[in-house]
Amino acid sequence: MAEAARKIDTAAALAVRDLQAWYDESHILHGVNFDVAPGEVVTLLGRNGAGKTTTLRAIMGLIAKRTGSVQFEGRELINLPARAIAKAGIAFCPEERGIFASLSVDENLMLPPVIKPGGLSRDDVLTMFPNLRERLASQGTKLSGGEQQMLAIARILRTGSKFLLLDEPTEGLAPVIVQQIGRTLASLKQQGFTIVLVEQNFHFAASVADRHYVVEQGRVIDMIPNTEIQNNLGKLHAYLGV
Amino acid sequence: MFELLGIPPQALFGQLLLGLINGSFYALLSLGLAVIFGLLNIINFSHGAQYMMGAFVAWMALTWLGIPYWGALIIVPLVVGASGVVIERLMISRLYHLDHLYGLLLTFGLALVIQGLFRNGFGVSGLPYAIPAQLSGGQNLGFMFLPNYRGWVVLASLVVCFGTWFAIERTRLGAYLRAATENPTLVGAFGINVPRMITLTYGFGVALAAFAGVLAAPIYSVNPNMGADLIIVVFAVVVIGGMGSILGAILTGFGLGIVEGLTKVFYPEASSVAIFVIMAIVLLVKPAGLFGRTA
Amino acid sequence: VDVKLGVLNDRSGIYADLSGEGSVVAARMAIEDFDAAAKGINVEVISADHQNKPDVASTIARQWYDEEGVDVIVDVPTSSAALAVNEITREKGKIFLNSGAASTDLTGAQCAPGTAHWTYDTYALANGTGKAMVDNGYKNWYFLTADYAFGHSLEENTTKVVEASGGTVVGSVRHPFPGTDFSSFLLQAQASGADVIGLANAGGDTVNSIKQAAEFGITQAGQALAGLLIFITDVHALGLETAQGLVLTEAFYWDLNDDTRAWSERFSAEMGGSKPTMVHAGVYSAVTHYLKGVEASGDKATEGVMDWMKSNPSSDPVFGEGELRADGRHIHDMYLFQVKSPAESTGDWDYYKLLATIPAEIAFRPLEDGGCALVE
Amino acid sequence: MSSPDIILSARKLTKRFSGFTAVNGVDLDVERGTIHALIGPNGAGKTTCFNLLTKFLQPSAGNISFNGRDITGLAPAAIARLGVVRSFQISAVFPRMSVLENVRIALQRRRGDSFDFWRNQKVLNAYDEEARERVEEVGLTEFIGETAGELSYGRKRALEIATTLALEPEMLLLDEPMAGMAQEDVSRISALIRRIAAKRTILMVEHNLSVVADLSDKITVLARGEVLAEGPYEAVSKDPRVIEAYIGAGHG
Amino acid sequence: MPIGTPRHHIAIFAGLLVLLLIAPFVLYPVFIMKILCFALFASALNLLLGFGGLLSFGHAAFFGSASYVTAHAAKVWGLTPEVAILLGTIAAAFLGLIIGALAIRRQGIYFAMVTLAFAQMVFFFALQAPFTGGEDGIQAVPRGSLFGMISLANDTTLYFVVLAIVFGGLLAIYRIIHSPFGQVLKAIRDNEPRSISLGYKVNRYKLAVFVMSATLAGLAGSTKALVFQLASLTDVYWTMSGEVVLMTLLGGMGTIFGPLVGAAVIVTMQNYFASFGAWVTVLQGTIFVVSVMLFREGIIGVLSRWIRKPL
Ligand SMILES: Nc1ncnc2c1ncn2[C@@H]1O[C@H](COP(=O)(O)OP(=O)(O)OP(=O)(O)O)[C@@H](O)[C@H]1O
Ligand SMILES: Nc1ncnc2c1ncn2[C@@H]1O[C@H](COP(=O)(O)OP(=O)(O)OP(=O)(O)O)[C@@H](O)[C@H]1O
Ligand SMILES: [Mg+2]
Ligand SMILES: [Mg+2]
Repeated sequence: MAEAARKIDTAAALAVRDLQAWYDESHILHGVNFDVAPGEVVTLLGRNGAGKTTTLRAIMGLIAKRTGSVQFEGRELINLPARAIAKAGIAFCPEERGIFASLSVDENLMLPPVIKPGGLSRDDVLTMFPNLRERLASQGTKLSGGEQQMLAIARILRTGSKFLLLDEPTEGLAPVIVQQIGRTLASLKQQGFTIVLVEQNFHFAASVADRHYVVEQGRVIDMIPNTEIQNNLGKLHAYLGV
Repeated sequence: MFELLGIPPQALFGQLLLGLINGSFYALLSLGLAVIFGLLNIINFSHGAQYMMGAFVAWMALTWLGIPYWGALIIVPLVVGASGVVIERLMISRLYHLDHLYGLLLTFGLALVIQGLFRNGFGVSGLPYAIPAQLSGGQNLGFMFLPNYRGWVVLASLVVCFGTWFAIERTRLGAYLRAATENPTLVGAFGINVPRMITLTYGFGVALAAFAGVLAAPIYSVNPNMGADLIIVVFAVVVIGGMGSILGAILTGFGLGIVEGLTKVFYPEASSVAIFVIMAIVLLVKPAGLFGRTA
Repeated sequence: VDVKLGVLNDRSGIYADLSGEGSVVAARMAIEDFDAAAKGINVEVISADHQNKPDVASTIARQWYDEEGVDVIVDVPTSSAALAVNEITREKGKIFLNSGAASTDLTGAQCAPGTAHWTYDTYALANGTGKAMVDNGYKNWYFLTADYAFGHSLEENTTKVVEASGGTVVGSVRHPFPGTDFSSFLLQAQASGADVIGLANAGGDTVNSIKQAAEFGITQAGQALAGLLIFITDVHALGLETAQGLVLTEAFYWDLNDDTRAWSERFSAEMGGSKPTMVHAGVYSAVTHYLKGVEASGDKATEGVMDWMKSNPSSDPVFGEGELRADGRHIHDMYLFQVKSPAESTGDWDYYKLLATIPAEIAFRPLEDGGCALVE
Repeated sequence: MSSPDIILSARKLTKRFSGFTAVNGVDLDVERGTIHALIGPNGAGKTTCFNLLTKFLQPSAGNISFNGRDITGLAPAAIARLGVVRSFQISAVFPRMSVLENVRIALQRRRGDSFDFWRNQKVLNAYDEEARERVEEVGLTEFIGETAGELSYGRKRALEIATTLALEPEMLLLDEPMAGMAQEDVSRISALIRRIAAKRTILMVEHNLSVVADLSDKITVLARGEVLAEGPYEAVSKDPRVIEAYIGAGHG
Repeated sequence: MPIGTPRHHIAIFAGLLVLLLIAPFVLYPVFIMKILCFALFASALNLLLGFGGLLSFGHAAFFGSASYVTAHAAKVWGLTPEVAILLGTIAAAFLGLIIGALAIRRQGIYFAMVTLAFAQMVFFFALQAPFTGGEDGIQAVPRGSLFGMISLANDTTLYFVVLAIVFGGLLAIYRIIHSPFGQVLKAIRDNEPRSISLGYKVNRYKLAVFVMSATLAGLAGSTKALVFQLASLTDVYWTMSGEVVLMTLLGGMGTIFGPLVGAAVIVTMQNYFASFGAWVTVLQGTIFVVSVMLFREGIIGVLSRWIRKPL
């Protein structure tokens, strides 16, 4: 019993094997492989159209046609519907933010149901993003672009899910806020959250992540630990043009 | 005694009250339509047919099973609502990713089928359904004779409307529903069983139509065309109120009942166009309807 | 002789019960009873739904005459559809035996050589009910009128009759067509203090008006209701509780005499228990007379058959003796009925008591008043 | 000293949404032939300013002039015709048209309004050559026949810029042109913007400070709907208020 | 890839023309004329719906009012058929201009509802106005003689006139769709704010296409009035608006030939089911349901996907 528990403990929080995905006829992911250890922050880096978003969506069960294996805490997710994956404890913040126009800011914030205890409270979240507090009653999509991004992140922190998939969370945010999100991610990491981050802002990525996976044409082609980033700048330049 | 435009005030009172009673039906029907239309983005053309089914099932329950009016008021919405659930599961659920028009086309077809079947089964002259004994008779209000049953219709409709409004606007369920209208995939990714929720909502909207049908059975002719005549007007009510606005549908339903009642007195020929004139004006002045949220 | 007969009527709308399949059955019964086959007349019957739309009716009629070789079209309720078929029939030189429609235009301004209008019309209804009611002391009238040409003409016809018989019309209100709720109009009618509320509407509108009049206690308060176009199927739908006391005019009632009872018995057997309406009876009567005409003239040429039909009296078990006038109007006795109370009724479909018989000569519009060009 | 040549200017520009003032008495002068950046924290009112300048929103108060002409009363399409063209913060392409068609629809604007419904659309082939060039400029040649809706996010942005440029506007308003763009594209689009700025005036909103530093001649910092600071990057970026409200301590 | 008229479109139009030239000698001409009129009507709606992205739920107003005007002109004023048709079409265009100017200010489903509202008003006008003959309609409209010379009483003669009108209308629609104007429409349907920001006066385009669609719907209605010698309330009733939307959807909206097929299927269905009595509506409804479930893109839409070519 104890041994089994330890085995799961040591296993990756998320193990993605040979993940393939299609939009209608077009084959986008051609076998993505990567692992995320519990409590780790990893990024997916890559050019536009490399398939980063698609990878997150496929993990989350949002792409109808997908094959391969996605193991989350030892459990296979590949054939589950999105809602079951959410209930398993993965929270997703989409690239296009997905703020609901027919809901107020507050309703947007309170929308995702709490999956597990231990999430942030409404007050915690509002302290983290003071902009939102002033605008709680307005219609969700009346927020500025950056405010919408904050709201999108804020609402999934409430759910108690400890595993976050964030698709370009700093896009369109002012530098102060980006820094604040950086601190938030660091503190989440401290609290034991595991995070997969898709980022274009390489500096930001380097400041928060433990490891970086490089995605190209629907495959993971390299992994660079954050500690070795200085030694690999040449490679990164070739991959990303940084 | 003073008169208003040639109508004694007491008669006017009576007419206002009648308008309110008719408004109850508009409100109930447009509420069901607004729930389905506003929350699920389905233009439910079979709403009228489902209202008609409500009346017919009540008749069948009474005639074949001996279930009285009061039982029917509970059972019929459940039965017809269940048929709605089946329709949603088997057919409508496959159309969500398409343009709204397809939902309209499907429900239009369903309405034809349902009406046709009832016509074949029961003819078109209509069937009698008596007012329940407890509610027969009426009150002499001085300015008019108010049948007890009509009073009950207003009451029942107010209660149901308010309950629905509360459930949708003031609870989380409502927020889920509204969010699911916009982006069901994302709501699903939050761990909510969107398909089931949508199915039940459709069933509920249909049950509201059926409830209105049971209420209508004793006073309007129970016949297969009873819904078809009403559906366009009810659409107009929903549009004037603002699509997706529950409160809008309710208030506009009652309000237009009254306005229509007044036109019936002052310019009866125009009473059925009045709603459309109002609709055109409202839409030109307030595009999202009286209570609608602007997108 | 091969004759093709097309029954064109409403099979899915508001007139489906009073015409519909029953008219096909009635036509078949007429052919059977006439023993057409034995007399060398092969009759084929086809039928279609005109959905109460003139354009559908005219399309089908055209196609029947042009393509299907139909010789005679029967029934056609709904005045607008009937007028459309009337025009096509005139153009194609065929025969049209109308039973279901009410418009007096068929034998008036629009009369056509091949058209016979068999059962009733707005004049006969207005005349029967209007005159009889006034004679019985119901002098002050208020009309609840469906706001379209048919309702207007019904109101107008009845007004003439009422005034000619010494009554007065104290007011009228026009309701949208079709309507659902009539309570507002009924209260206006009540407030007028009239003796009679004349229902110048049809079908579901009439049924709803009567139902709601009962609900609002209009009849209990002493006003009478007069249905100007109401069929036994409507009474059946209303139930006697609601419809009792209503006065109306019809050309036929199944329980009039032994002949009608026997014929209706056979009809019911084929129609799952429903009794025939006057429209069904009219189809039977018209087809019977038509077949006699074909037999007599030895072929189906329109002119010959129509001549024979117009110059020989008709006789059958449903309408008894009758006559087809030069303008195409078939005249026969009409009857004024009152709907029984539930206590008076002894069984299913026992709905009417006879108040008066209106003799054929005075039941219909005089020949010279119609303005039909065929009348010289 | 000759007074600077102002192409677009706004005076006391104000926008109130029910009970909330998003833009409050903003004065803005954009000098011809420069790249002018509008920066500020999220919700400062930058996009709202853009919407006001292009009349996608009706100002509550204030006026706008372009080339010395008051344009406060004009409709959005009319402003675009004058040569002031904007891009959108949330990417705006014609999703069911191909990349080429997207660009061509902008080029077609030069024919004036195309109400010529009787003419064969073949006349539009005349624009293909130029459309290709525009697509090439933003590096989308590979995707030229693809349906725009299926492009990845970053490529949609690139396409949008190509479309905007195709109008050859006198002045461009770019709302976060680099948002969501991969690093290599950022450099390419920066270069592109610099190139086109030679002949035009650009007003742009951008959160990528290195881009702003690199490109802009002048910066206006908005905060809470008001102008907080104005000047060249070096000056603005040292302003303590700007650092506090926008840049943050951790940067640089 | 330069744009031009695809070969297969030319081939289909040519094939269609040949078929239609032979058709009256094989099939009942009046029946084909009905299909032709509705094909034009549905194509006119499709121009607005499929290519302008605007769902009008009140197109019966144009179809019907044109048909009344033509019927009245031919019967009461005794005008020749071409003048009567012209007048009807102009009336529809004019009505389209008025309704369109008000309706295009609103979008999506609201647009649909405004058009429905105006159409209901036209309907009530038709029900009440003295010249329309109420629910009897205008009957026995003379077909007259074309230019006062060629009598149209003969179905076959009339057929070729109708064919010319309808085919001309269809070609006009084809050209509108494939014109520079059509390209702008496509862009507006795809992303309206973006079109505005490119400097297009979106509302003028919408109004223009609305009026064109109304005009062509009117042309269909006028022609129909002559063919059936009848203008009736059915033509202006909302179910007519619904029916034509159904035709378009069933055939495939946004396709070129879909509305033709949709019209043919539905008109044929109505014709053949007329003898099924009370089961007509059930059958019709079932067919709609089945086709929505199985051919969502419409008959031609599915076909076009199979052969991977726009149809
Ligand atoms: N809905 C869709 N249908 C078809 N193809 C799509 C769709 N969405 C994305 N694609 C294609 O899938 C590929 C991967 O897209 P994806 O969005 O995953 O890229 P990404 O790495 O997230 O890029 P970006 O940095 O631009 O967001 C791209 O080539 C894109 O064109
Ligand atoms: N239509 C509207 N109704 C109400 N409030 C609005 C509306 N549009 C914008 N706002 C509010 O006005 C403020 C300014 O918004 P704006 O979009 O201009 O910000 P921004 O500076 O572009 O921010 P970001 O950098 O995040 O895009 C925000 O607080 C926003 O919530
Ligand atoms: Mg992405
Ligand atoms: Mg912004």
